Amino acid sequence: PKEQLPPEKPIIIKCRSPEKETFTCWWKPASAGGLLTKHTLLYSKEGEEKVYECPDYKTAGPNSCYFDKKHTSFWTIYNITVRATNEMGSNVSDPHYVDVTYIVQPDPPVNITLELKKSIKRKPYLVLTWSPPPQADVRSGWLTLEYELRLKPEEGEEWETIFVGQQTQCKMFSLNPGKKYIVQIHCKPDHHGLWSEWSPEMYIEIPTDF
Amino acid sequence: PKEQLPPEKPIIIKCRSPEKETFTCWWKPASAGGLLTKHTLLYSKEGEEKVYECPDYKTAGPNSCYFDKKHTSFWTIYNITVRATNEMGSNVSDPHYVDVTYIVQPDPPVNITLELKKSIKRKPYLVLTWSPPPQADVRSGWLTLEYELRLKPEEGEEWETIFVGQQTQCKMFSLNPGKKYIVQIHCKPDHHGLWSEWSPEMYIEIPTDF
Amino acid sequence: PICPNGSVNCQLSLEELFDRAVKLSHYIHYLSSEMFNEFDERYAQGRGFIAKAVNSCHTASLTTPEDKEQAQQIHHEDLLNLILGVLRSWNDPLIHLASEVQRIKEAPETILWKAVEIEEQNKRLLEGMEKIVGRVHSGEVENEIYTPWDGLPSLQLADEDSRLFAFYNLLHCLRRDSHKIDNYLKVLKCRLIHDNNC
Repeated sequence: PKEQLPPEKPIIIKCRSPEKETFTCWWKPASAGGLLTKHTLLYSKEGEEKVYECPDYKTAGPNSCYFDKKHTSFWTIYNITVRATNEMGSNVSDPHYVDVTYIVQPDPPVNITLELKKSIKRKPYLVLTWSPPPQADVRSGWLTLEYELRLKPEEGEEWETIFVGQQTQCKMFSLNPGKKYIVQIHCKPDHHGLWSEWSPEMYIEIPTDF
Repeated sequence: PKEQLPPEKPIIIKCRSPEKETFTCWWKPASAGGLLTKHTLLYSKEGEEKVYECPDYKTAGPNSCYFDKKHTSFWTIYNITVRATNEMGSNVSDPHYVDVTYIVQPDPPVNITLELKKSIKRKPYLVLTWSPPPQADVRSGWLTLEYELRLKPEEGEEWETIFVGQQTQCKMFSLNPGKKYIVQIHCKPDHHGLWSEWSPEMYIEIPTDF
Repeated sequence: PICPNGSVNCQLSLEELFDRAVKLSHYIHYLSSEMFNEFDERYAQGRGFIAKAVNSCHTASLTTPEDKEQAQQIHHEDLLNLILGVLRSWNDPLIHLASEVQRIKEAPETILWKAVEIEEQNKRLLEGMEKIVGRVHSGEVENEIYTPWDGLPSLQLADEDSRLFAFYNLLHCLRRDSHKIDNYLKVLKCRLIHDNNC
């Protein structure tokens, strides 16, 4: 029969917070040689000896731990480990240090709209507007977002990225009339944190008389 | 001869603080039917019965009262009235309730400079920088200022305003090459107070190869 | 990366703690100010509440700095303790405000949501301030400064005018005290972290 071994070392993949109020960690289960293996997430907070167990293994799906508001503090660094145990023994992951402020990854911006602006004195130009992701928008002032958009001709290879800071609109002058473009936007908390996923691709066609 | 009457009711026009350390109130003198009329500003402070007289009628010019640092308290409601007196009698203005926290109107920002930044990876962009008004002590943290800039093409009508928060610089990307723009900046205390006047108009020309 | 050399003195710096405290105090005051303005516009116009709301905050007995000089001269440990005292003194009233405000006739959702959000964030800021004081305090933590609040009955008065004034006064005091906390934290941050060169 196959040799029965204690589980290998589990790996903590990442931890993310969508709105600086809660956060979730995911791990890659340890391969366990066919034996039933149980995973336990344990954590301690900086300057404290006490060790706590994951408050909620369910909400965020398999191999995950969800920390709700009550269990989320952004005044401390979490030292997180995952232990895999089967009948032959157990193995603990490397510690994963988490500072909630640094793992904020908002959802993408929404309500992207495009408007062609014609004005007497000036060349016509395009104005792209969008809204912050709903969860972040509710906390305006608490979560300040920055935006970056990218566009490229439909059949083009190279994206052109434009950083627009905290504005939720962007004027575009130098686009080729009659051409089709793909536009996407993503956002990030102003100081620390990670870029959201890109918004779904949006197709825009520049009128020939542009 | 013209009928001699007691003065009408004087009116307190406004009170302002330029740097959240002192403040000044101005009043519209009561019309006094040609008789010599004396104005007296009286005030009491929240939590005190005592009534005080204006500490300085001179520094801020006619029909004004200047409260220096020693006479200026924050988070305290001043109850201010102005009494007009002539030989026929006197009249008192309506009470003017003031908390100096909410009447801070700074001077405009200064030292506005513009720099064209070329970078390998990104499109060239413009960086506008400025300094807080000299009178405002932002270094100690007692006063925190927020800035907003506006710009428009030289012959354009419509200003575009950009709120930049507490930063004293702004990166501008989507500008029209070869175009001349007018830029102005103003500032306001964070949370409460009034926007300063706009800084003098500054002209910038975007290089054609921008 | 966070904690490059493992858990050896792996903790948030005082600067990081102050950055977060200031961002939070700024947000709490922004909400308190918005809530006061919304209530004032909707329920207090023409009732002359401002004249009555004089010297009636339950935290008035805490002697807090009233100008720049006082704020700069006070020792940072005393100012931190004062901030803690004001925050603690608001724990109780904020719990009741969040529940009582639901009973105001046609209270708009925006006021209701802010009352709950402020209560939560105030607790969070208190947690952070206790951490900062723990870091900064040299000696024994002094006796806890705290002023009790006995305003619940006035929020439940039958007479509408009196009840609305009680809410007005509480929101006026919350706006004032949250602004003090935000201002003092910005002064302390500039003093302790940036050597008065913000």
